[in-house]
Amino acid sequence: MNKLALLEACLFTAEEPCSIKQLSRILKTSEEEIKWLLNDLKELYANEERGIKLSNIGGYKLVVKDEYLEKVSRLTSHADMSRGVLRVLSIISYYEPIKQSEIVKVIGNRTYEYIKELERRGFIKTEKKSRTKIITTTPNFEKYFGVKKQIIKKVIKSAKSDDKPGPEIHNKGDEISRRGQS
Amino acid sequence: MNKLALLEACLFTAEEPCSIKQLSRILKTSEEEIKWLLNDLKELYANEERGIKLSNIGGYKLVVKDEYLEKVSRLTSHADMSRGVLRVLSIISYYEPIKQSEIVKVIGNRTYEYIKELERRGFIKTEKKSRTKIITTTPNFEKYFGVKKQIIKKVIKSAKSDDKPGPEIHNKGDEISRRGQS
Amino acid sequence: MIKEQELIKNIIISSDWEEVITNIVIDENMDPWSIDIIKLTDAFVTYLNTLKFFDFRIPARFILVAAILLRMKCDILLEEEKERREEKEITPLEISHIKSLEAPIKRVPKRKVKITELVQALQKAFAFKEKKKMKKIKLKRTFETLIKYEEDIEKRTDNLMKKINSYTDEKIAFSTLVGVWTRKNIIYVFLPLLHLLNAKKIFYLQERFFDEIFIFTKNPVVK
Repeated sequence: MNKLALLEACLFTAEEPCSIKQLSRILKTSEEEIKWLLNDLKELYANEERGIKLSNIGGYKLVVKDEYLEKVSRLTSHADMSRGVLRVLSIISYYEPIKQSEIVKVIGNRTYEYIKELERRGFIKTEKKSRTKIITTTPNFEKYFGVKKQIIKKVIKSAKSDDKPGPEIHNKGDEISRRGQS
Repeated sequence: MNKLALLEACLFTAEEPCSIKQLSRILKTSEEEIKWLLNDLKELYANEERGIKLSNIGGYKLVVKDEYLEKVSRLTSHADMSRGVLRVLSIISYYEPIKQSEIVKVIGNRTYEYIKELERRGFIKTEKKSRTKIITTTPNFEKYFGVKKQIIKKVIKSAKSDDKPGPEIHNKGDEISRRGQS
Repeated sequence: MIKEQELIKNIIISSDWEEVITNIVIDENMDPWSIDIIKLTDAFVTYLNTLKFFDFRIPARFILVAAILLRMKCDILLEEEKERREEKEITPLEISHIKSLEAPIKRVPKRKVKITELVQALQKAFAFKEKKKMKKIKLKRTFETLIKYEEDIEKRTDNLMKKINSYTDEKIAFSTLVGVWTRKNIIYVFLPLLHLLNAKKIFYLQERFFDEIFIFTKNPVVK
């Protein structure tokens, strides 16, 4: 039984990002050692011959390196976020800081659950102000999409100058999804 | 863009085992080179510090090394076989060779699709005989569980003898159904 | 009413209106904004009617407290109204031009099946077969019992009619016929009763659902 190997097996299998606490329980070792092992693993993946890397957004997990994402996307049918959640996140990233009530006005009551999910996953933070919440994105948001906030906003804005009619909000193949090729 | 890295990203992401053909299309390289790269990857994982390995059962994919399986299995809710498929496979492994019609009697009409999946994944082979199919397991079945067929059968039998004598799967006592028990 | 009476007691013993409000919140665990002032006043009038001696200080304090509670209620209603108006005033965001972000792909980690799970699956398959067999047996038994019941229904109908005729009253309560009120007894009387009713040998009357059913040997409506 090799600890580093077991750690890799954990991160390979986990559906949700793992916390250091959780990993220390499974490996039966101190949190301190887990941190060391995670570092070793990170270095192991740094090699350019490796296609995966260690991600640390809301916990640790293994993910495909950005540059290979686009090429492997057809091998899985699952998206990481529902369309509703993505739509709300897009609106937030475009208008932030934005009031929750403003989003409810355009998206409807499901907004509340979408915002709860985005907050749970650490992409946004909310601040109570009188009766509504003011919402902004967090650094995790940039980290997750692998691009700077400003670029994301530009992408959305440039879509505006194209002056395309609205309904294709969810069309595939917008610029952000192509980041893998850059 | 590193080919070995891309190959790893593919095998990491793929929901189903990948064929060499499929990999050569994604990597835009010859099948010959894919074989070389797969070999490189296999060697890379041979290191005892690695928790995953290259599996080749009905195609290539990355899986957790057997010795870590037990410790990490609770981290995901998805097994790579549905309950129905597993149930049919368990019946086949206990009674083989067994007629398809006999399994249908116990499991019902979904048996046909389960058997199709098991065949596609290379765990069983079927042989047409008059109106039904005679089913047996393949070497891939042993490979998947990492133990010899005889041992699997022994385990199943010892578990069976714990409770009452198995309610016979077959109402009619033809020879095929009894051979597995001898 | 109990809540209001407690409140009045509170108003009488408190030294000033702040103490009344504090007591409402702390002792009674009530929301001062949600007190029904009309109910409170009614309770107060009832209280005044029970008094033999009239102390003017008490109504004065009551009026003050009621007025304060009313004021608090007005404030919150006004605030809510203002917020609702504000919400209406929100100009809807222009979102038609915002393209949705595309989610990074998600890999669904799957694990291999363990050999113990293969064994468990087989045990379940056996259990499943057993269950199927048991179901068949159960079903068969149920049918047999039902048929047995059917056989003596005529006999039971005759017996019940004899019993009804033996009463001299012109109306007989269903519960009297049942005797000891058990599920089995009820059904034992109710089923033949339906047969008699169907044959128009008896009539029945039930004022309200779930009330007593009365059985008549002659049509009570015609009478």
